[in-house]
Amino acid sequence: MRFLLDAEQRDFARTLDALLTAADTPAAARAWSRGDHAPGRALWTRLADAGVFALAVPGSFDGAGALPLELTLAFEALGRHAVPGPVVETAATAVLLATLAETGDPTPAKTWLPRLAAGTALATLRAETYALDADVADVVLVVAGEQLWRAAGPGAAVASHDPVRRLFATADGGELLAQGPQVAVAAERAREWAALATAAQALGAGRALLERTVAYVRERRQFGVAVGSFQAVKHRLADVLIGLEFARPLLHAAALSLDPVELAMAKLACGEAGYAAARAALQLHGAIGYTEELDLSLWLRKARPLRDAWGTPAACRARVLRG
Amino acid sequence: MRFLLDAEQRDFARTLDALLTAADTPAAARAWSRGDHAPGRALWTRLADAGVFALAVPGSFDGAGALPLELTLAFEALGRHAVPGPVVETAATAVLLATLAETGDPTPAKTWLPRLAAGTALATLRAETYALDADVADVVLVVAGEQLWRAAGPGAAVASHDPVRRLFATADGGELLAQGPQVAVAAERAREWAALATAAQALGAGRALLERTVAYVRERRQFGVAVGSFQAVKHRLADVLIGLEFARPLLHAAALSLDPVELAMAKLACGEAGYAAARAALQLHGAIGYTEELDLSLWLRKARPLRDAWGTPAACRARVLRG
Amino acid sequence: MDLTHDPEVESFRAEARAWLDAHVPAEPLPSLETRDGFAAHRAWEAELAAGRWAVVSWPEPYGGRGADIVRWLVFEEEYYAAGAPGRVSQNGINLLAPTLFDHGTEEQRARVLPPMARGEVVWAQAWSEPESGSDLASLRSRAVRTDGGWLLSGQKTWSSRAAFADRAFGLFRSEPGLPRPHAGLTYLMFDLRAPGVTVRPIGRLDGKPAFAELFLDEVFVPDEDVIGAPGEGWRVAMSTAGNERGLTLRSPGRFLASARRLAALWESGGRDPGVADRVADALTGARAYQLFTYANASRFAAGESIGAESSLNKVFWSEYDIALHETALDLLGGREAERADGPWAEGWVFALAGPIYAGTNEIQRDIIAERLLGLPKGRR
Amino acid sequence: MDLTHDPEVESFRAEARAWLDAHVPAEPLPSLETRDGFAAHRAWEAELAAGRWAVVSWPEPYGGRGADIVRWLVFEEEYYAAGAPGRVSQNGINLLAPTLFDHGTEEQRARVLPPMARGEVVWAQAWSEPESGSDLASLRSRAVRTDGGWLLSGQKTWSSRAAFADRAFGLFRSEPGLPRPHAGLTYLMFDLRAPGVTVRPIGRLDGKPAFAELFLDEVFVPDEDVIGAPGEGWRVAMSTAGNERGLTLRSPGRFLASARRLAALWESGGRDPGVADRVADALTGARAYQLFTYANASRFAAGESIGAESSLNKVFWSEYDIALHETALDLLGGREAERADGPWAEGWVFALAGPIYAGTNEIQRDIIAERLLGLPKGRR
Repeated sequence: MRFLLDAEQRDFARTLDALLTAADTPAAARAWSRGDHAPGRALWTRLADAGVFALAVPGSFDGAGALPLELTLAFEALGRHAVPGPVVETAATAVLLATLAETGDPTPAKTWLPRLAAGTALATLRAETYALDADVADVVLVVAGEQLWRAAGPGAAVASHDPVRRLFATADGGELLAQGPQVAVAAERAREWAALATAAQALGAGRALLERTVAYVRERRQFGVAVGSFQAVKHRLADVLIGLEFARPLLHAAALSLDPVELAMAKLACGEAGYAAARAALQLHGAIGYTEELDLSLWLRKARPLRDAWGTPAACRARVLRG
Repeated sequence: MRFLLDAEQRDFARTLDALLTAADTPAAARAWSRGDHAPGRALWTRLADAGVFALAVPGSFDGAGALPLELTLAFEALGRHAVPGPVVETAATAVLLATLAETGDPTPAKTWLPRLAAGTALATLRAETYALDADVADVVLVVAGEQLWRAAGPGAAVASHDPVRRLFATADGGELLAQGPQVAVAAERAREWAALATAAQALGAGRALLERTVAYVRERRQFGVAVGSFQAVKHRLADVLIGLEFARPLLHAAALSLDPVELAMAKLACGEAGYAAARAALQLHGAIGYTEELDLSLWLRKARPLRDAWGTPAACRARVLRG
Repeated sequence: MDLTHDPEVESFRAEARAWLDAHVPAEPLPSLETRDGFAAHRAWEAELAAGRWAVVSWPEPYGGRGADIVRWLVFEEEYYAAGAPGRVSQNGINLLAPTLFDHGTEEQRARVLPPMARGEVVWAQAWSEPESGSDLASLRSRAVRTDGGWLLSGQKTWSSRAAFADRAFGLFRSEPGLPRPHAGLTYLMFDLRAPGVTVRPIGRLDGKPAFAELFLDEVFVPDEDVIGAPGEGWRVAMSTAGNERGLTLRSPGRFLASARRLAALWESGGRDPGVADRVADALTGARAYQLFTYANASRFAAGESIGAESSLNKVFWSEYDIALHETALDLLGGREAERADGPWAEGWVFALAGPIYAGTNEIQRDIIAERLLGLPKGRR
Repeated sequence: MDLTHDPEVESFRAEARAWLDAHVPAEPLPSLETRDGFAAHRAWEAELAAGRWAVVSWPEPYGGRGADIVRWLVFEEEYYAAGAPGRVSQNGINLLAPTLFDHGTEEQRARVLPPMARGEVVWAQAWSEPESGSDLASLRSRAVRTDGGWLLSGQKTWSSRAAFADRAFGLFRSEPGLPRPHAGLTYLMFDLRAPGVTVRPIGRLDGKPAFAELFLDEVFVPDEDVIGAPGEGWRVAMSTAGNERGLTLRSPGRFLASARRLAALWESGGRDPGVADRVADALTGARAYQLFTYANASRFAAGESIGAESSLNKVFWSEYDIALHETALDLLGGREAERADGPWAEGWVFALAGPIYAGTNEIQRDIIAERLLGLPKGRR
């Protein structure tokens, strides 16, 4: 038992964090929300070069083999830096197609997995109501019961609280890629990986919100003192840290086991901790936090969607109780 | 619309409060928990002289007529001063017998109501699992469906978190006083008055806990300053005050309407506010609050039983939602 | 003690309800924080004024009905129960008008109030400055004496509605360098289209320009637009702020209506038992807030003044409003809850600002602890 | 990264489980905070020691098994899963023993530890004083030099277990008047039955004498019962307090077992959907706390020291424990929940003390904000 990241994993996380810190991700996110995907695409390529999208792809399809723990490290960094685009859905699509290849037709996997791993293709997946960024994705998959479709088009756009997250009501139909019970099985596995990756993003977003708020309250002065010297401010931020620090081990354990109950616990804890961080960040920034002016808004608007996407707290709690 | 106490009501509350402040009620409560009922009985007589127990008794039975608003004022004072004994149950018994007298046999009312109003008799009532202070009460009633019994004996004693509240598992049977649908109707009305009186007690207990904690944190010094100057302490006590101040209007409205939904709202809000006050009082007193040494413990131990007795928060919320 | 309204109040209620039933737009107006929506809401103010329902609490000569607080509360209950539009003129009606009634001149009231009531002139507030949020007294914007008036210079921010409004009011430092920061401030009204005024809209979290930054460069304001005595601005602003405003900032009618809508959403979704407690708490909280407000209104009508108690009010409604909207989003469920165009979306974003503005809840809790509980001042 | 235990650890677990299955009393012992219960728990400590399960983390010569933190955590998981009795010797084992290992002499270890492990000598802690709760450094009790030892005088309070315990340990001011309050304190062990010691039991909220006041009047303590150098007491006490203790103060095994019992109670009561969320949160929180502890144990085993992180630990478990027991009481329902003799009653009363002792949660949050987040010190 050694419940600690090894040196290689720590290096991977550090490298990715440095890459993203240097890459002005907030500008890419803002551009993405305006429909300008070029900076986001460029970022995507660099993440692929760093190996991010190979983490959900088996070696037989030019991937690194399924490495869920490394995936959580990568997606915590993506969340911390507010990287735009269907990152979760691309990983989930890779899992879906790889699983189908094990049990049946490997053609879609052969077609797409190498490109997803290489970052030359973006994928999105409509397993619930909406598909994220369906207008940008190179392949849009729709799971309908035991049928897997490649959608004909993105479908109607729907506004999200987070303009960087662009939702589309993609319709069933298009090209039928597979059908039968193995589709439901593969979709379930894809959902589990999506939950894991979204939990990691939520945790990363929570960290970014905490770090930026700590920096702000140390600088911001009212009544002649730093706002961060008020005990009510200190205690609220202490609670944010507690939420994040007790969520992370659940995330890592879920990555190690991929057990559905542990995945539900991780998604629940990371999602709630991220949203609690957003509530505190908004309150402690005051009016300026309530605007688009600060980059902070990129994470504030993301926190609640990440809490709910790929497993609402209610759904996660129900899963925990089913045992 | 004048949602304010009138001068007479304010005087009544003030007088009662002065009477109880002078009467060393904590000593009477401690004696009561040791099984020495003499000081409590004496207090009971003085409360009866002040008119407290006549407030649930019709004029036709030597009462003041049913005055629910005055009753809430009186019971808030009883709660604030931790008056021991089956005060709620005595009022509820009066309502039960008076209601039966309207619809059927007036004999039990004739026998007991004048004595209850005069404070010469204590009554208790087992409508749920246990009867409070059944060994002291002069009459112990048991409601079992459509049957009303005068119990043969108190039954087995059961320890309560609040040693001043002495529970007894009174058995069905004894002398059958009434049966038929009117018993269920009368019992329901008695439950409503019990909920109202218990809510008032909880609110009064919450006030006492807040007042004593404010006084303590103003005196107690750590790190060279008054504990009450720490913002975390201030904000926690501010939240206690908010809870109490928004519960009181619900209590008064419920007394005016006796509407079941409003009674449920009042019991819910007063019970939760009283318990929140106890949690804060304990935390902010620190270790000394965790002991029997301070009179504070009289209220700390009472707050949760009052929250749950005659309508748990869950039961109250369900009633609110039934509309 | 009595919660039943007098017959006159009930007939007032009936009259309001009848008029609202006949006039409230069937379709919700476009968002108040957009140019089209602003215009639509301005037109609605004119329609309200035509029915003499725009400013019920004002005296009749100014277009009101001389309604007391109870009538005002009753009108608000009917207004929100009817699902009527938000009030684009609320800054003027709730913040500026009470100040004019207390401290303005007859000439100012005659000139300013009627067009305000008709929505012809929509007012924005200009209190905050970049360095003066909670610490309002540290204002830096200047008012410099000049022939027949004052020249305003400096920067204001969080000026709600200013993106589309006509005029604004606020405090300016007319006597710099006095020992107490509260001294030497003057309360002025100015035109947002006057020379020297630059309005920079600021996007809210949901991207809508709900407020703006104001850059003022020697903006001339005639003496007639000073309220109260120069240098007395703080007293002028605060005397109104504390009192009735604490009651009128958020009327219980809003939350009663929201709680009913929440309960309906819960019913229509099959009464999810996992959310039942929060729905029950929303119904209970709305009723508690209504009764708390009626109790304060009665005290107010009885001549008592409401001071720090309004801080209890502020903390309660602002945190209640967020909890209610979060419950609604949870009821809508994950993906529907993410829709920014959903029925509860704008209400949630709006609610998130509650604990921040009109005195942060941290400041309000300090006030409660120090002024209502008597805990030591100073250290925070 | 790896959560699976080595085979040796699993066989250690199996051995512990087998022994506990064979020895844990079928009926719960009477409450630890009563005279009979204390005696029964003392006998249980002897039984544990006979099986060499009393002090698994100690070196073998002292009756332990030299178990590392992971084995200790595994033992605790099995211990509480088996429903074994509370540990009457925990003050000595968790607070005094680590100090003796770090700062004691070989003679002291040989003399003090074995009887502690066998429950023959039960230790009480004597840290707090009436005026020194959170502000521990302001201690006033004195240790005055005398022939061959020290004379202790003053008053200690909140001495848990002291009502029935044999000996106590604490800090005393041996060099009064030094500028820094932390300086001039000495760490001493003393006999609760020595001449000059008066023990006044203090009733806990539920009336049980869970702790006591100690009045000391020139109580003689020989030099051999001083731990570390005279005057160095603060450093001696704190060096152990911060570190491993943060992990061992409340073992995850307790909460895993409690959460399972809570879930069983919920199941047996028909899975009330209104409480489901809180049960799910209890299960999730217990697992989170276990994993958080394993992560810190791994860091500790890797040679890192755990400082202010233990404040995260303290706040989490203490508030978790209260929430868990409140949920249980709500599941029992109103009148059953009021029973002080109910299955969850004593656990609830015990949990209520969590946020108060071992550093109040207010202090812990200050530490988290200042030392882990780097927020400004001082003002509170």
